Amino acid sequence: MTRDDIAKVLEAALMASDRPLSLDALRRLFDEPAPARDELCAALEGLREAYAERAVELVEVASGYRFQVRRPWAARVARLWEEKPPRYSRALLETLALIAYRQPITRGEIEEIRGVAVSSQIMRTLLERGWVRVVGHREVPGRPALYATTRAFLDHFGLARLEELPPLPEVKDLEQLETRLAEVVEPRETAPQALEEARDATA
Amino acid sequence: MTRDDIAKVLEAALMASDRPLSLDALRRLFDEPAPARDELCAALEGLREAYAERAVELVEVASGYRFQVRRPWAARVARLWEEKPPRYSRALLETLALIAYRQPITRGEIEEIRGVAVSSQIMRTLLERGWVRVVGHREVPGRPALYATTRAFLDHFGLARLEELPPLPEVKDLEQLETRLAEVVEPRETAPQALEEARDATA
Amino acid sequence: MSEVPPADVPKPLARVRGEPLLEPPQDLFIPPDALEVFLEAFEGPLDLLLYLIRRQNLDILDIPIAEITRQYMRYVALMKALRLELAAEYLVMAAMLAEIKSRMLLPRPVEEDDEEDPRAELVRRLQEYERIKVVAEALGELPRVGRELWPARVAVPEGTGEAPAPKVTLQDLLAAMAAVLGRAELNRHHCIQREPLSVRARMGEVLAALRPDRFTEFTRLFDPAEGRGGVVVTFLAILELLKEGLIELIQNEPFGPIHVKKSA
Repeated sequence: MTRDDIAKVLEAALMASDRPLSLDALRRLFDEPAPARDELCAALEGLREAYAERAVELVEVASGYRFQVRRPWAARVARLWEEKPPRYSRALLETLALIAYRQPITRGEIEEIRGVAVSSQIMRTLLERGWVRVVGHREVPGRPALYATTRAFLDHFGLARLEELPPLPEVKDLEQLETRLAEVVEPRETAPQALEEARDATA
Repeated sequence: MTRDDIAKVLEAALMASDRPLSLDALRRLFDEPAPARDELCAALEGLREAYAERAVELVEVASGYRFQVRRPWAARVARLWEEKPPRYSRALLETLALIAYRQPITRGEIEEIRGVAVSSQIMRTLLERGWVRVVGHREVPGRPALYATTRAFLDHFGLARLEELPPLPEVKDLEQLETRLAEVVEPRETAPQALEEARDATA
Repeated sequence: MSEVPPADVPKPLARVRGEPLLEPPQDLFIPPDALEVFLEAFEGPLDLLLYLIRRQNLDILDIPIAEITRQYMRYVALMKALRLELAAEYLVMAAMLAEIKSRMLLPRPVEEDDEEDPRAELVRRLQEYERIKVVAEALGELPRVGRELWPARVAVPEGTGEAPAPKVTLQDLLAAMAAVLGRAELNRHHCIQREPLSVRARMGEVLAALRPDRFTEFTRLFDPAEGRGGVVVTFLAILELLKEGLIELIQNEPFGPIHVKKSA
């Protein structure tokens, strides 16, 4: 890989990433043997110079490198948000709600309940926002990650613990149906018995 | 504001925005009197050239302009994220293709051409992604919804207009059809045999 | 498909585009255990038909209906034998093929040109479907945001006008959850497609538990121990029975208990 190719890979990744990238993260973009750290640093230095005349600049922040808008133009860019404040999609809010109320839950289970595929982008946004984390894996084929909400999630909503989440509204929720059925058919033998007889009859 | 300042504002905004920006949206970044459209277009053209040697490029998609990573470097960038978004199912792609190429179209019409039912999950996924929307209703009994694709659909695939979609294969001349069919020699078989098979099939 | 044409003067089985076809196609056998996977690869009867045609390098315009029908029927029979859940569309197509085939056996009056070749409609549908199939594949190959397309997302320095993080209130969260649950309610029958419980079998069970001369309390038909899926299947079975007029439901007062009996 030429020096210029290395610089191009770094440039592309730093442009596309929505968080700063550390040298280690940048190294992982390459096949082994990855460029040495000082090669990467030299490439980054080259990029910094290449963008000297542009409206964006390459800077180093605490957690790594990132491109950012140069200060004189930043205030102008802020008009974008004034005009259209960023909002979360319905899909994201519903995914977050399911994680909050049904945690721990896998992505597959969320998709099953919602009846729609959950995009990777949504999971990424929730993880990056720090509201959701992986707490384990379900021991089924594929070992899907189990998601739960975080401390930061509770803080954002001013809650001390999960139990303080508001109770679900009056939905004809199937679980309610199940509990209610369990109450109605309290004498335990009745319902199963009826079905058991039925099963015998059709067997 | 100098010509170069205009270009810098556009560059900064397009780099920072999380969605493509239309000419109108770009104009609103400036105080009145905002630059004329052709001034903006000239500035955009200048930006495109300025980035000719960079790993990102300025492109026009359906809802406006955006900077994106040039294709040769895109595969590398994908390594930043652990999981690759899955390919879409054939059922979803065929449904999407019918809506894109035959819009506006009802769900019933899609089912007729595909020869199978379209799952609600697919329609929901397409609607939720914002790739498809209801543009009206066919004035027949039941008033079924008419679906069409959106700009977001074109944006997602990096296209500026519907005409950039892969072309539909040409229809073979249907007038030829009858003659061609007449030429095909059916293997000889006896009538009783054929009728038997027909009976089996419909049983 | 093991018959061998006589060695001396092979008699063509058929003519394809004027060329004699001497041997039956060799690629029609599929091991039964592969069939399930194989069927999932098809998007429906038109797709299966196209596959059968393409495997033999035939043109859609040149379909030998008799042969294709025979092959198609073989798949349908296999699917039935393996008790795969056979979509109704496959049977509809089987009936259509059978009809075309039988119509082609009838002698056609030479002068009367107004009656269309029975194959024409099928060929038209196959062709239309194939075109869509081709562009759908092409669509699947297009670069996509998040796979091959990466829009630039450059930061804005702190304190100068960075994008505010979207705000979410508890109300938003609650409303979202209510919406999910409300919809999940509507979509129940989609979820249970994956359940091992069959509505048909449950219909039989429910019916057997009921009598024509006595009312049974509705709730007794449910077994909460079966969980969500079981409750839903039973509920669907009851609705289905009701639709078919096999049972009657009675509720004497609003919110009162519901009773069920078998129709007399």
